Amino acid sequence: MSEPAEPPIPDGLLLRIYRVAVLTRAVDHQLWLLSRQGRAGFVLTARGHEVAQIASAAAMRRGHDSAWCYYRDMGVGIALGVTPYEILLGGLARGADPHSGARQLTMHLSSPSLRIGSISSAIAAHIPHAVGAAYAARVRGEDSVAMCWFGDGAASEGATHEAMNLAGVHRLPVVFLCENNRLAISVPLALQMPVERVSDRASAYAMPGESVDGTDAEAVFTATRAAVERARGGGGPSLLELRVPRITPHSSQDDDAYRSAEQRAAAAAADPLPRLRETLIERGMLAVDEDERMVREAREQVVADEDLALAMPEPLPERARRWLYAGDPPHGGVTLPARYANWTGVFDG
Amino acid sequence: MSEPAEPPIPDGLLLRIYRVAVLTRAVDHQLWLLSRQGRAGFVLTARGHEVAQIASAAAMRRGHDSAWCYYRDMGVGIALGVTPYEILLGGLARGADPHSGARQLTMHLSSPSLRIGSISSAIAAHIPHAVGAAYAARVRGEDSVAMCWFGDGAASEGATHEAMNLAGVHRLPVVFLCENNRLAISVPLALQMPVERVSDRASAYAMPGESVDGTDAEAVFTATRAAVERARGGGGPSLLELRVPRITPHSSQDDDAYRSAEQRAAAAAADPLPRLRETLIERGMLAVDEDERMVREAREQVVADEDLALAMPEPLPERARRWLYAGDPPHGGVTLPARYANWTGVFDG
Amino acid sequence: MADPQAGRTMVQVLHDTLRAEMLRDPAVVVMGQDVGIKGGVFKVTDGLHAEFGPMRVLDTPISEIVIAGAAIGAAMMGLRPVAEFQFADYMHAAYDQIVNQAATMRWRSVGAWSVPVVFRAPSGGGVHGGVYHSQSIEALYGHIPGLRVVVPATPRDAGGLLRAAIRDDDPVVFFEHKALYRRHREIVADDAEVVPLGVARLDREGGDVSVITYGMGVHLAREAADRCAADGIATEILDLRTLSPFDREAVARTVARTGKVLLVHEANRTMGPAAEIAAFIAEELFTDLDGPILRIGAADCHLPYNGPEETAILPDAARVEEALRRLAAH
Amino acid sequence: MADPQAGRTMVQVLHDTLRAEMLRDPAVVVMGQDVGIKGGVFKVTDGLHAEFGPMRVLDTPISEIVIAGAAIGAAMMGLRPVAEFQFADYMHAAYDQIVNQAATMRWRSVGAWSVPVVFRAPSGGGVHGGVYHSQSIEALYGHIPGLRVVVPATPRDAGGLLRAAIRDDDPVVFFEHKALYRRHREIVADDAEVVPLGVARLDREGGDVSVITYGMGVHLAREAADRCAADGIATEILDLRTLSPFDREAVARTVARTGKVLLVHEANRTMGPAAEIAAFIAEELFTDLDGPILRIGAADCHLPYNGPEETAILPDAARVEEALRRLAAH
Ligand SMILES: Cc1ncc(C[n+]2csc(CCOP(=O)(O)OP(=O)(O)O)c2C)c(N)n1
Ligand SMILES: Cc1ncc(C[n+]2csc(CCOP(=O)(O)OP(=O)(O)O)c2C)c(N)n1
Ligand SMILES: [Mg+2]
Ligand SMILES: [Mg+2]
Repeated sequence: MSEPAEPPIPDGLLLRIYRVAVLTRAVDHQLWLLSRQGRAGFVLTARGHEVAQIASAAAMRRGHDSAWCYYRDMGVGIALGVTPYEILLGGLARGADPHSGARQLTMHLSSPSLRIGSISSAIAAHIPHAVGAAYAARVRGEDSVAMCWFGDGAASEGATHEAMNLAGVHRLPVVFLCENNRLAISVPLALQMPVERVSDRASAYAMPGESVDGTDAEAVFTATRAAVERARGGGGPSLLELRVPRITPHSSQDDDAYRSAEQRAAAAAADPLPRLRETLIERGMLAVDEDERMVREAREQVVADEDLALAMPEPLPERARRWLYAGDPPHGGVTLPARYANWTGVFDG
Repeated sequence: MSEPAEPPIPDGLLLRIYRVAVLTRAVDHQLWLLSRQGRAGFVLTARGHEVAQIASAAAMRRGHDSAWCYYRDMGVGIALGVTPYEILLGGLARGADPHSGARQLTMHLSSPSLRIGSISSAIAAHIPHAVGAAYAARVRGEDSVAMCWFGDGAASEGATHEAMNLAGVHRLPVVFLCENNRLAISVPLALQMPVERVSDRASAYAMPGESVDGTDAEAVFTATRAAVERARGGGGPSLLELRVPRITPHSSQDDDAYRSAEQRAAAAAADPLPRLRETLIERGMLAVDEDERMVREAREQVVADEDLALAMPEPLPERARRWLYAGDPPHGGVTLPARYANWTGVFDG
Repeated sequence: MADPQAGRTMVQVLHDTLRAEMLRDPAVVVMGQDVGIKGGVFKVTDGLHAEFGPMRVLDTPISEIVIAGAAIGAAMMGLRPVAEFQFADYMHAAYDQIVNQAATMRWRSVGAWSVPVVFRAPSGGGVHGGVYHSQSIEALYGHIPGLRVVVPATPRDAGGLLRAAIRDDDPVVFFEHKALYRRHREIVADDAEVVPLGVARLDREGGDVSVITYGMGVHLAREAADRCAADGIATEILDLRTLSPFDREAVARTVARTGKVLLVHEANRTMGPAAEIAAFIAEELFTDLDGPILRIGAADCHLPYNGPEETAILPDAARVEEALRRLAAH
Repeated sequence: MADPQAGRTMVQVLHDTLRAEMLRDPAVVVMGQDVGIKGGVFKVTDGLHAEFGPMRVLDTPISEIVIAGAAIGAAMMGLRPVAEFQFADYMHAAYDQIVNQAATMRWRSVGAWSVPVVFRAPSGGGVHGGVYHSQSIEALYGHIPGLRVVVPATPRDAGGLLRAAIRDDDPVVFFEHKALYRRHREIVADDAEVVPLGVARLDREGGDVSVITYGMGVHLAREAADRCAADGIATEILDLRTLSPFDREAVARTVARTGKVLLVHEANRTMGPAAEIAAFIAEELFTDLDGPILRIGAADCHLPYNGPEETAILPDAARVEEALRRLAAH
């Protein structure tokens, strides 16, 4: 599916992907701790999916292409410029959370300015929205692409079929990205679908399908870039399967008892972060001490963000019914710590 | 997909298919007239689909395999043993209609004894039912196959995807039969799906898919028999596309103005009845005068049934809420005219 | 489309309103089954496909989920989609999108995202449409915060309310009674009138009994009120027009005036919209009441194709009249 | 599963009932997401997969339409499926199957087909579950003829009602409040008790004010009633248990006794189930009334993850108490 003369990966991109992945991992880790401490509620993690998320998001035009994500997509959010501080505001149920005012569970991002659609916990419900966004781009004559991430579990929903079909009929500019970790909570892939690869479904919608190792940042970026540019150029939708491990239990409330110790170990062993680090070190793009500093700083940054977030007030009860309908005064938004002034995620500042 | 040593088509089957098709056509014609006269309501026709319907139903074990049909499937119903009299009772809104007591629109069959599921006007809603029936057969250890007919329009529904996927996962004994007339009311196939053949979707569910000329009785029967026997033998589901013309407008209330005169003429020219008649005559299985008599008798039979039906009373208003819940006295059922005493449709008496 | 002097039917006014809004605002698009080439099974979108092209008037596959869902996503990206369901009975497949997505979007994003979609559907029975072409399902949306639910009774209101719905920044569920599509003609003088959502219309003044109703119920009430007038019973008819949020002040005014209330709708009686109005009155206007609050709705049953059973289930003017007389005598 | 002397939680009783029914009748099957290997996210089906095998305890894909739809088809072919939705909030996707198919099947086939399916789902808020793990959606099914809607308040009723639902020949929508799953223990002596559908339970007798409620509301009412008792206010609590059809006689009896009615539920107030009960009383029991009919429900809003807003929206015992005192003083 790749173009004959494929452009090279932009300079420094792999390192930026890694940096965002390290930061994502740090937030993820902190939220998990907070939920274990009972200070954050139900927590879902990105662990194992981050590199696939960030490397695919890196193929977007930030703020121009739209992002339709699911609850596991912290990597997509941070790659696009969401800050750990905002995510912690949400997880800690602070009113200033600009994504949902802590109305939604942790990690349910939403940002019109970054063109991130509001994440819904309802599996696959956002896939039609992505197609609608692509349709709107067509009607408005914009060259924006709708990027749509979802899990393997979402592939079995009727909504997914209807959405992919409509995108196929009108060759709408959508890229469907399935983060296939072969589990829907406890249900293994073989009980979810009779095909081996979600990308095997692409031909049913007359779109190109490709299965990519989702722990390989370069492969993910390259495949996604090709799909994005095809969509932008009028070539229609694509379906990419990103094969990833789910390293944690499904959520902070799941015991993972349905997986054998070997299965869990295999998932942990497929962690994309060490892999990317090694590549970078091998290629001389990252020094070991630089890496250690990066990891340490990410942790410190997240802890600092947590402290700031904890100091913020909870939502006022009087606010509960605000924004049911148009006309209410706007949510105050968030005042970001100064260090995020130029934060543009995985993108060149 | 056909077996290496395929058994021959049973003796006399083609003639039986033709006989049922002629009868179906006569009922269809009569209902259309009745709706034009304002004596029947909204009428949907089978015209052009009959041979595909009857030839595929002929591959079933009658009363053992279950049938999940849609509103156009008069041919399936009559093939299984539904009588024109019953259909006219429904169309003429007579209370004795055993299928729905004239609660449903014309042609919404239902018969537990023939294992015909109650037809719903809601497109594709019955497809999950067929899969559930196949699942029940698995649980109960029965070797019954669920047969599921639907239009090309139904292929775009989420329900269809979920149902086919579940059937694929568990290799359930279902045969999916899409009567593809390339129109969903006015919406042409190209605006419904980006693939050329509905059977192209089969691989998404890891089942065999085949596209068959739905005006060729032998081809339909042979392909369906293979799929039914595969399902019965534990080989899992299949998806057959039966390519058929829609000879009439969508319904008695449709003007068909969205089709060109040429398109309508092409559909009429693809009528499967003359084709089957010619085959039978060519092969010496039918004489011209025999055919004329068959057509005439079918018409007479239907007119006689109409007279009988017209003499039956309308439902009593007091009955309106009966059978909302279990516990009501049973519907009286229907007393069939004597000529239907041994009527078994397309099956050998 | 029609001689304006002779008045226009509800279908014509809906058509003309859609067209005018599409001309006025390029963000307005129409999507649904058969809305394009065919112009809709009831002809509400007749000619729009030719005028505005196949993208702004999108013929969709039979895919209710993505009709609703794509409308939502498109609305978030700046369009104002009018999504048509061919029959209200088929909206159920899109229920998750409307209730879990459209209705929650603004609230769950603390005001950041808007979903200005109109979900239109022909509803209502009495046309021998059977189980799947007859339903009155407005209660299923009236219970959901974040939605508005509109049911016009007259051609003029249909136009004015649709115009308001399209311009509204929140999702609106808009039911059109198919038996009213062509039944009445009305001269709609002001072709730019916006009938505000949430405001009832006093259809008729009268001091004895109040009928609070909407949609087809307005016409049953008019007929019944005419018959009662002969015997000196003065009926007030309040047409709610918007069911959610409904006009509490207007309800309070009419209850204060008459103290006797009859609620009428074609939706099923149990847990229907009238239950809410009755409960509101019994809770907040109790001291104004001079008698029981009567309700008339369909007899908690699906609607059949055959006439005798359908007539038995649906409310009619005779039943409304009987209840009016009963209340008046109270 | 637990020490019977210590009593069992609602989850345990539900589990034990399912298991007993599966042992008793090979036609009973369970299907849903994670019901098998994992035993359900709330552990209601714990161990059943190992005991009855992967076909009778079917782990499904995330496909709500076919969970409902296959259950319907299987029921028509002789099974008695118990279809689990992981959260009530996700049932909306299956709305068409439940409302257009299950609810109409017997009626539209003049009694020929039965759909003995139980559609089970955990519902209710107060657990910081956010928009999609908190909904109380029973009204959306109570409006639909052909369905029964059940909401147990106690472990014992959960078992007895589930047993009745499984054996019932019609589709039953069965909501279990997730915050009640493990909150109370109850000694359920009779492990074969069938609590008949449609029959309310007098939870507490009292002559001053009636609280008519169900599910979580019963517990709010008990707490409020206890507090009021100190001041000599005798509260009667009627637990409806089945919302559709609800027990009109039991409602009439308690209204006749006290003349003062407070309706409580966690579902949204507007067009919620309480509206129906209030309307029924205002229409048919008007002369028994000694005051306005008060209603308490959620404040017509989606439920948030954060505590302060969630608490503000949900009904609580304090609000019930306040309303009880107001009515008693009337
Ligand atoms: C419509 C719907 N049904 C059920 C659920 C409950 N649920 C939450 S996450 C989940 C599994 C999702 O699996 P997948 O899509 O593969 O994503 P993953 O968590 O593996 O990344 C389920 C069933 C839901 N959120 N939405
Ligand atoms: C869920 C649903 N949506 C819409 C309709 C309205 N409708 C009735 S028939 C039809 C077209 C069906 O086309 P197809 O499935 O191809 O069958 P055909 O009539 O061509 O045989 C539509 C859209 C419906 N009945 N059900
Ligand atoms: Mg997964
Ligand atoms: Mg078709």
